[in-house]
Amino acid sequence: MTDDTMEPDDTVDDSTDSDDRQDDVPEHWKHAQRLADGGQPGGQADHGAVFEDDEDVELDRGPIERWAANAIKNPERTYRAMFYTATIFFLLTTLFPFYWLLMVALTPEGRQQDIILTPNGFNPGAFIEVFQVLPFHWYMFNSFVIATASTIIVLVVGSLAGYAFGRLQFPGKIPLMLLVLVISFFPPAAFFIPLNDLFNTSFFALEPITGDGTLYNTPGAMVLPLSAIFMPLAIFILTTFYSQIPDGLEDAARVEGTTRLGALFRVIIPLSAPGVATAGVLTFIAVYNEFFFSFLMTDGQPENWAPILEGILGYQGQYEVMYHLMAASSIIGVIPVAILVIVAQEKIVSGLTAGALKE
Amino acid sequence: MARVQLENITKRYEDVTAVDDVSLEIEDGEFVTFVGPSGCGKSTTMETVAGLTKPTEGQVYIGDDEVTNLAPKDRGVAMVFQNIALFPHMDVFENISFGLRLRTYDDDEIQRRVERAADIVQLEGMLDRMPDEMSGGQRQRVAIARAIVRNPDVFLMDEPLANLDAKLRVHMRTELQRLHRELGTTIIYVTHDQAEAMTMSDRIAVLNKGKLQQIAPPLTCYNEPANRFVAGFIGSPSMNFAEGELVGDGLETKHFRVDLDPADIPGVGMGDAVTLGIRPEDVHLERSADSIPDSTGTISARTDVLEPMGDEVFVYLLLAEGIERSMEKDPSASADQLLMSVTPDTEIAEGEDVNVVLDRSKIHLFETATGDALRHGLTDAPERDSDTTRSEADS
Amino acid sequence: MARVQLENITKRYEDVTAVDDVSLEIEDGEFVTFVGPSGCGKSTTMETVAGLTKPTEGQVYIGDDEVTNLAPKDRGVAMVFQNIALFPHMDVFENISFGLRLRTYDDDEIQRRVERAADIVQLEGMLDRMPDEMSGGQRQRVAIARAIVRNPDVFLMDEPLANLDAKLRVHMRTELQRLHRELGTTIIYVTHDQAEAMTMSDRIAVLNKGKLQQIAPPLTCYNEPANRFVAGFIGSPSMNFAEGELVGDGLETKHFRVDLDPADIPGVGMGDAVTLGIRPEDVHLERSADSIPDSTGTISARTDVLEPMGDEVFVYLLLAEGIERSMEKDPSASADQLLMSVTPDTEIAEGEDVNVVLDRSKIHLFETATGDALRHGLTDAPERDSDTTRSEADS
Amino acid sequence: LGGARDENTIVMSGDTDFEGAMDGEDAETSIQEALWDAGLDESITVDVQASVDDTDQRMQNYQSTLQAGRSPPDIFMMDSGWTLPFILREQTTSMTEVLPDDVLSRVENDYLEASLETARHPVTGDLHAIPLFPDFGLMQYRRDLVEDAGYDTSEWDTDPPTWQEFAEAAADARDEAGIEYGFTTQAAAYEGLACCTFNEVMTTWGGAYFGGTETLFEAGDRPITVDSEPVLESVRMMRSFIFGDDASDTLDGYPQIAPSTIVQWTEEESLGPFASGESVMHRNWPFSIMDLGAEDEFGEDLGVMAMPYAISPEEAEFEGTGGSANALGGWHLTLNPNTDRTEMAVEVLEAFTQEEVMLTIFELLGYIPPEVELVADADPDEVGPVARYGEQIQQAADNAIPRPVTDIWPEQASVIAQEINAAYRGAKTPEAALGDLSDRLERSEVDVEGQNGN
Amino acid sequence: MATESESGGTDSDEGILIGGDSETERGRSGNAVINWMENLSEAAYAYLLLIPAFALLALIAFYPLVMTFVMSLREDRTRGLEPLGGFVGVENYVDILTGNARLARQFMDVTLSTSFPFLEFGVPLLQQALFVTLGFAVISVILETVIGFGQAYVLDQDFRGRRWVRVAIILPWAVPIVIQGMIFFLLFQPTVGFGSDLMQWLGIFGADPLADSQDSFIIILVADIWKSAAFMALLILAGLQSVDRSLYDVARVAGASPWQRFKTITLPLVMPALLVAMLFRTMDAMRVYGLIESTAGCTTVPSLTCLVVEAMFGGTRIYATAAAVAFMTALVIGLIISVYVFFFRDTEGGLY
Ligand SMILES: Nc1ncnc2c1ncn2[C@@H]1O[C@H](COP(=O)(O)OP(=O)(O)OP(=O)(O)O)[C@@H](O)[C@H]1O
Ligand SMILES: Nc1ncnc2c1ncn2[C@@H]1O[C@H](COP(=O)(O)OP(=O)(O)OP(=O)(O)O)[C@@H](O)[C@H]1O
Ligand SMILES: [Mg+2]
Ligand SMILES: [Mg+2]
Repeated sequence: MTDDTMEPDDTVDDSTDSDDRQDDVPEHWKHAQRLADGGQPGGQADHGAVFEDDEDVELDRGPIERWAANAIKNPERTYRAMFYTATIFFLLTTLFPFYWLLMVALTPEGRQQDIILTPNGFNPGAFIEVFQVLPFHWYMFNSFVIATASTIIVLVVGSLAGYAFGRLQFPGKIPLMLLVLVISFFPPAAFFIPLNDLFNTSFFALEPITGDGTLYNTPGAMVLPLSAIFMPLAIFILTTFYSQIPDGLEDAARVEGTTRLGALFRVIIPLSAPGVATAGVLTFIAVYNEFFFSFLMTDGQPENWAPILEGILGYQGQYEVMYHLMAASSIIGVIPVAILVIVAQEKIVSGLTAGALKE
Repeated sequence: MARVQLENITKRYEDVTAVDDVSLEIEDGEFVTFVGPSGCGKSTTMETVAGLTKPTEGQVYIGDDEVTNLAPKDRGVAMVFQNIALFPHMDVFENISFGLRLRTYDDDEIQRRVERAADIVQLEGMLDRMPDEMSGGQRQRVAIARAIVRNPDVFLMDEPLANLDAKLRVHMRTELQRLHRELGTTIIYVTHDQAEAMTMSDRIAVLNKGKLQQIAPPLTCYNEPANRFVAGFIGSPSMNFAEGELVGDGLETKHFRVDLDPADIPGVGMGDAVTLGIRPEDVHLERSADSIPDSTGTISARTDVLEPMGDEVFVYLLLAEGIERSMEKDPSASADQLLMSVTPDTEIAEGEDVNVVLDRSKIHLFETATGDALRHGLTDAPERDSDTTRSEADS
Repeated sequence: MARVQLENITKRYEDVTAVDDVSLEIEDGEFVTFVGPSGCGKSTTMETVAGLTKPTEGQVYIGDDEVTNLAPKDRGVAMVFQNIALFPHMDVFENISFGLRLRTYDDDEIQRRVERAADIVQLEGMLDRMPDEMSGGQRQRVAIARAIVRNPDVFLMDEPLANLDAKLRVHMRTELQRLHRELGTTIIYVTHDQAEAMTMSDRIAVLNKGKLQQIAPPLTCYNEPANRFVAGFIGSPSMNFAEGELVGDGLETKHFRVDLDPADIPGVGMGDAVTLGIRPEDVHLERSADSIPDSTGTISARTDVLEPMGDEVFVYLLLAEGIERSMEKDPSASADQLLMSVTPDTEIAEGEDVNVVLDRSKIHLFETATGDALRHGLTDAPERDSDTTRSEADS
Repeated sequence: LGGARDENTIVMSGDTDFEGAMDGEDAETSIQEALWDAGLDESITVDVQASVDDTDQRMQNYQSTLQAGRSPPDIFMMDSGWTLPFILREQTTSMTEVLPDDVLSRVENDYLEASLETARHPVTGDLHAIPLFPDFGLMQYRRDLVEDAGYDTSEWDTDPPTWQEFAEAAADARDEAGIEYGFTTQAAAYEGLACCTFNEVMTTWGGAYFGGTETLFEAGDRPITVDSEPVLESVRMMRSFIFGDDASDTLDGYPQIAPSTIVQWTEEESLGPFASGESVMHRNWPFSIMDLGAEDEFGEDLGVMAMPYAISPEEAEFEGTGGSANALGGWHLTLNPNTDRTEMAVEVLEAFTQEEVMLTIFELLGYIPPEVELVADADPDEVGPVARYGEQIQQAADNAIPRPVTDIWPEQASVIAQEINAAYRGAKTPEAALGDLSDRLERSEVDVEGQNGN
Repeated sequence: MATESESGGTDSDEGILIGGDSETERGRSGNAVINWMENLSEAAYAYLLLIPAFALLALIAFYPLVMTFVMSLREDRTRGLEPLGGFVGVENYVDILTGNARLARQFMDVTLSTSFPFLEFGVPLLQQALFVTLGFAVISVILETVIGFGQAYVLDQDFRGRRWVRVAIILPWAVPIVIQGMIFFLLFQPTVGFGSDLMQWLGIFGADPLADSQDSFIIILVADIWKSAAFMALLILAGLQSVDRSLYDVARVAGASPWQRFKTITLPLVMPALLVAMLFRTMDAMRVYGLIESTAGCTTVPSLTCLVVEAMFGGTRIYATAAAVAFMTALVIGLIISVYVFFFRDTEGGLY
């Protein structure tokens, strides 16, 4: 990273100023240590050191006051301290449930009692058992395919719409946007009955593809409704980000010889990388984990494209729940998404180092 | 390779008319520079040619085709944008080759062309930098390279050299002229730099408030400005103006009078308000005015500020005593001020009382009310609409 | 109201050294202009002063305090950015008043100041426009207004006038000077415009490749450049250079020789390579050279291109017969070319054989190997390190 | 993408265990094999497809399948608790019409009557489902701990104690053993509370939702008796179990034995403490016997009995109540009316009515045969610990109390669960809760009155 | 591709400086479809781009909604093959609003009275779906926005290891709802997790949080915030990333403190993304269901979607009521969205 692409006073690995800081921090430390020892300067030499120290006026202050005084004098350090505190807080709060989930997974079956910070027993076998009890990898694969397909559809179709909404002026724009938004007003169940009928109706045209001509038990039965349901979010996200790209860049692309669509795909989308990646990740994850349609649009068989949810729920018996397997399977199930996030994050976060939107 | 014609182009934004009924024709292979005050509509006019802005009214022709509604990509134009508009997500090579990669050039060809273009703009060795790792001038050079790497019919360049230092600017100027000559491309150019406008253009189009004021070869604009606006705008420092009134045998301004025969000046008569214009270099110290064949009577003044520029010195003259020393260096702004330019070895000091004369052959007269030019030079009969081309105009 | 001092400032990016060990001191209230080729580190140096870039090495002082690690907001600086960087979500008024609104000014005061600033940059009536509704020059003026509306100790201006037309530029120049005088603010200025640099600055700092070449009053840089780089960089069109060798009683270049006593020139001896520099306006036609007290011997040449600029004409002279007509207009680039500047009324034509002389008092000598200046003017004893200030320098 | 299925395959929708047992570990002991042995055409294979085992989710799944008129599956495995709504919605095939008479009469005569009742069309009386297995709520306990506390449990196998005795034993055994709980059961606000755990307690107190057992399966015109005294008493008893008899709305003499968290427990959570030895008594379904009765768990120390009671049948105000009562659960097989393989599917169903098949299922999965008598005949070695408790199971079967399942039972069940749970927790007084419940049940009954005979 | 233009005459043997070819780019290039698209007016082009999205939405969303709406106007039939009876107009809606629907928990249970405060609640607010849902939406969205902003701000910084911190913060969003529910269900299951003990020790919770509406409400809030703050963070982060960094330079030189930079630059420039995030979070929160179902259950914390799902899949087939509740839910959400539109109508780039 280069220095001028970040804000030095908010960042932490700016080597130059941290070096400077190290020069004066130890002085304060000496103070603090002396005070901790009872505040008695221990000997002549030390005494001299105190007087040499131009901050000796602070000797009679408490550590907090001193910290506050330092904070005022050196706000960067305060920001940094706040930054670290916040980061650690967020890390703890987001990761703790995962840690706990791991503990649940490691606890042998039937002993899920009083799990606090350590598992009750240790049974890493759950992570293997997951695959023995059910073909969990198959469910994962199905979900992956469905999520990928939906994400592609949503991003492509949503990009076109987002471009129109975000960058073009036309009559009826606001009503049409609201119409898109209206979809998200309804609980998914509101779509279900007509769609269930529709997807179980046999269409002649589909016969060569799906065998019996219905979409049930095919990825289509999930990809279509899920694309439609997550489309409004994607359209709004993309609209927002596309509208922020300066006209000049699109103009430049068009003069260089792209078509209007070409400018969208070559300039606007890459420049909106954070937004597009975010829309993609949000859609992917949402579809990957979607509950309602995934559950009702297949018969739950992995060979019939049942998604990961069916897999996880498969560890839930009528009266007994294999919590350790559910926990293990969800940890495993989260991994692809985590990988996706890692891959996409460079785009999400730093696709464009210095802020994309300069002209 | 293409003539560009604008027919009654008007572009209105909500409450601003950016371009107001502009018609002009640019010949195939011609180099035309748009100049005018900031906000006068130069960029907007260019965008109309590029197809980025649809004119509210009027038609655009490139070559023999009407292109008013044609997409920019099909107009065969390349453009350097005033705001530079590099693609921030591409490195220099990708930025420059963007237009080529959209077409089916093979990689070697692209490589070759990009390298050549980078060479012209002196960006060798920076091809893998990202735009945000470059200085302002370097970015601007990338933008120029991006335009010249293609082979368009028409180049549109909106202040392409604004961020470059004088030396590089001269170099780029030469390169652009060479390109122009070799490719025969029509070039429309916007600049604020008088030297650029004067040296590069076949013709200069002067715009003001969205309206075309004059389109003519540079020296014509300089020597025979169509109106007071052009006279004041072209030339730096700008022309001195003195408003006056036609009297029996001359023009009477606040501080001096010039003899002339009102009958020589068509369209106005006795008592009409007429403005006199004289460029700083045509104001001479009386003591060194022997080389001027025909000069006006003496005007006495006191020197105010001296502004040495290296190769010349600007002398601000105060025409009336007792007025406060005005610091406004825009001579057209004050009737009591006269700007004179002298060579650096002239002996003159601040606060000195001097006598100056004007070179009659270089006096311009404008109708005060409309600003239209009435006459250029009081010596011979006026020779308006001269079509002298650049290389001959100095004879 | 604050002195600015840079001490051994170095700024390295991954593989580029943008600023290389620059030390300089700018007095309280001084107006210093940074000039140099594109990419030489001007903006980076400014950013170091502003606190936007932490120098890799070195210290920055403003007033009496070391501010190297101080946040920009605490340095009391205002800056006009080269890339303009207006806030897109604020209208002109909000953009200009941004810095004021951060502090506790009352609304009337803000209103008053903004109006004053808008007035200075001639943006009255545009206060409610959004940045994307403005032309390039208008945006730049907003950026200037945003800086001048505050009352900082130090102004940093990175090419603030690049997008303005000549006339407005002159106006802004005056306004900035007035501000400078009235507020006594220290100003650091970057420009590519020689006229700006010459007229506005107390001193000019010439940078090249991140290194400070010379910091001196404008005319000192012009008349007594510290080295060949400065000599070639300052002045437009730039100085002619001719490489030669010291012989017994003179300097012998490829096409002519100049008499001199090598003993007059400290540090070099017989047979050393020395470069002669002469500005275009110091090359004269022999026939009109009577006014020059001390000129060199006649040099015969043929005129190549004539470039009329309005108030002067550039004449490109070819010094040797038979060489191909070079179109390179950068006279320092070719040893066979000499650029001369004459007044427009000089009678000269393209392709004419002429005899020219050089003004000996204006000849500069540089050590070819290092580029360091050896002597300025061959007439009197060299008067180096002259400290003549601007207003007296032209005597 | 989905391909056409094999011509001779009958697809059954079932649970995961059933799916595993259908093909078996080795061919000898699979249900498939048993079906063939029982006379099913060898060319017909049965494919069990399990997706989720949670009963509510399975119901949703079947509902959308049947709503869309889809097949396969050809045969559904339906919870006896919600088969009836499907029957009323004509989403099942009448067994009376498709089964051969001999099979039909065998079923009608030999199967547990309480189970059959939940498989009949309430209006026509036709059989619309074949019970696969019944399930009974059973009281399981640590015989060792209770004995240690000085109680004689030998009687309990055949003659369950009263609630008071039970509670005292639980409390004493708990204190004696120094463990956490005396009794764990399910009292979360879910279907299981309405259908089963509360239903049991209420019935053993002589209470009823709808005035006795006659009117269980016909909504509309029937008395609502949830706010009657026996019902109130049963709620108070449960509150005593939770809070001790010093708290308000409790019964004197009934000690605190159950943790208050039972109000958020279902089967899984309540089983945990018992399985880990932290509870003396535990109410659950027979499935838990399989695990807990194993030698490496509690083995012979696991006692099982029918529900304790408070009031004898004779004293009970409502017909069919009082005495020990065990909630009836279990699953049925129904035939998808949309299938185009009715004949083959009927053959499969027929095979399921054969005793060998029932026994095989019992052996493999511990599912109690719908002809409960067979439990006694089973070989304990093959069947495992459940067989030890044949007597108690038989007794439970005799006292089985089905839930009043009708087309509106699901909505009534959640209302019941809510109000009872609220009363247990003390969020409402028992009177208020049961009064509200009575009102709300009334309203729902009225809603369907018009639809009768539809 | 480019067509040969009329030769310009000047591209003669002098050699073309840059290109080797004399082809020019002017004139229509590309195929007919592209040219047709290029020359559409802006509005026509916009409509063209909207066709795919609206085609998909029409088939998969609008068509079902119309069908469902028609459903809501008919009578419920719990018996027989046909799930719906005759048209009853708005009767189902009236039942819902008057607390007479055949639902375990009511949409709302409010009657007007003559005495102050003129409203009487039949059952506690937390047992009325409308208020539970509104309360949930308002509290969760506010907290998620604040926390999400905090997270995004952290993620926007440049520090060593930020890649992993990013993944960590985003990860909760990747957890399936059932698992999210399971985690918090188990955490607050007194025998398994320590959540209840902790909260009781803090004096926040009663004895059996998962059976208590208020405690469960808090659990669900916490669970939702844990997961969905990441959603906000992700979107806000994208917004932050799109801000031109040089604007911060300007602000810093102009003397803005970090807080002022945030207020005057970050916030307004991120506002469009933030609004989208809040808008969709609000709508999502208003439709909360899965989380409730997998922790405390719809009985304890009834939400609007709980009612829809229970009516549709609860076993008793009351599709018309389900449809009516769905439309009422949509109506409520629509009203809230209008509040957004109203308050943020002036925000640039917001709702346009
Ligand atoms: N972020 C960066 N990463 C790498 N190199 C950089 C970066 N920023 C600037 N540079 C390089 O540092 C050098 C000095 O840049 P600077 O912007 O100071 O030049 P400048 O003198 O302002 O030039 P100009 O007149 O063109 O604006 C240039 O060569 C530039 O390419
Ligand atoms: N989108 C817009 N909305 C409203 N007014 C606009 C818009 N774009 C430009 N204008 C106005 O139109 C006028 C002409 O703008 P244009 O950019 O053509 O000026 P210009 O001649 O290029 O000026 P400059 O030399 O400053 O770049 C200006 O007054 C400008 O404010
Ligand atoms: Mg412009
Ligand atoms: Mg710069």
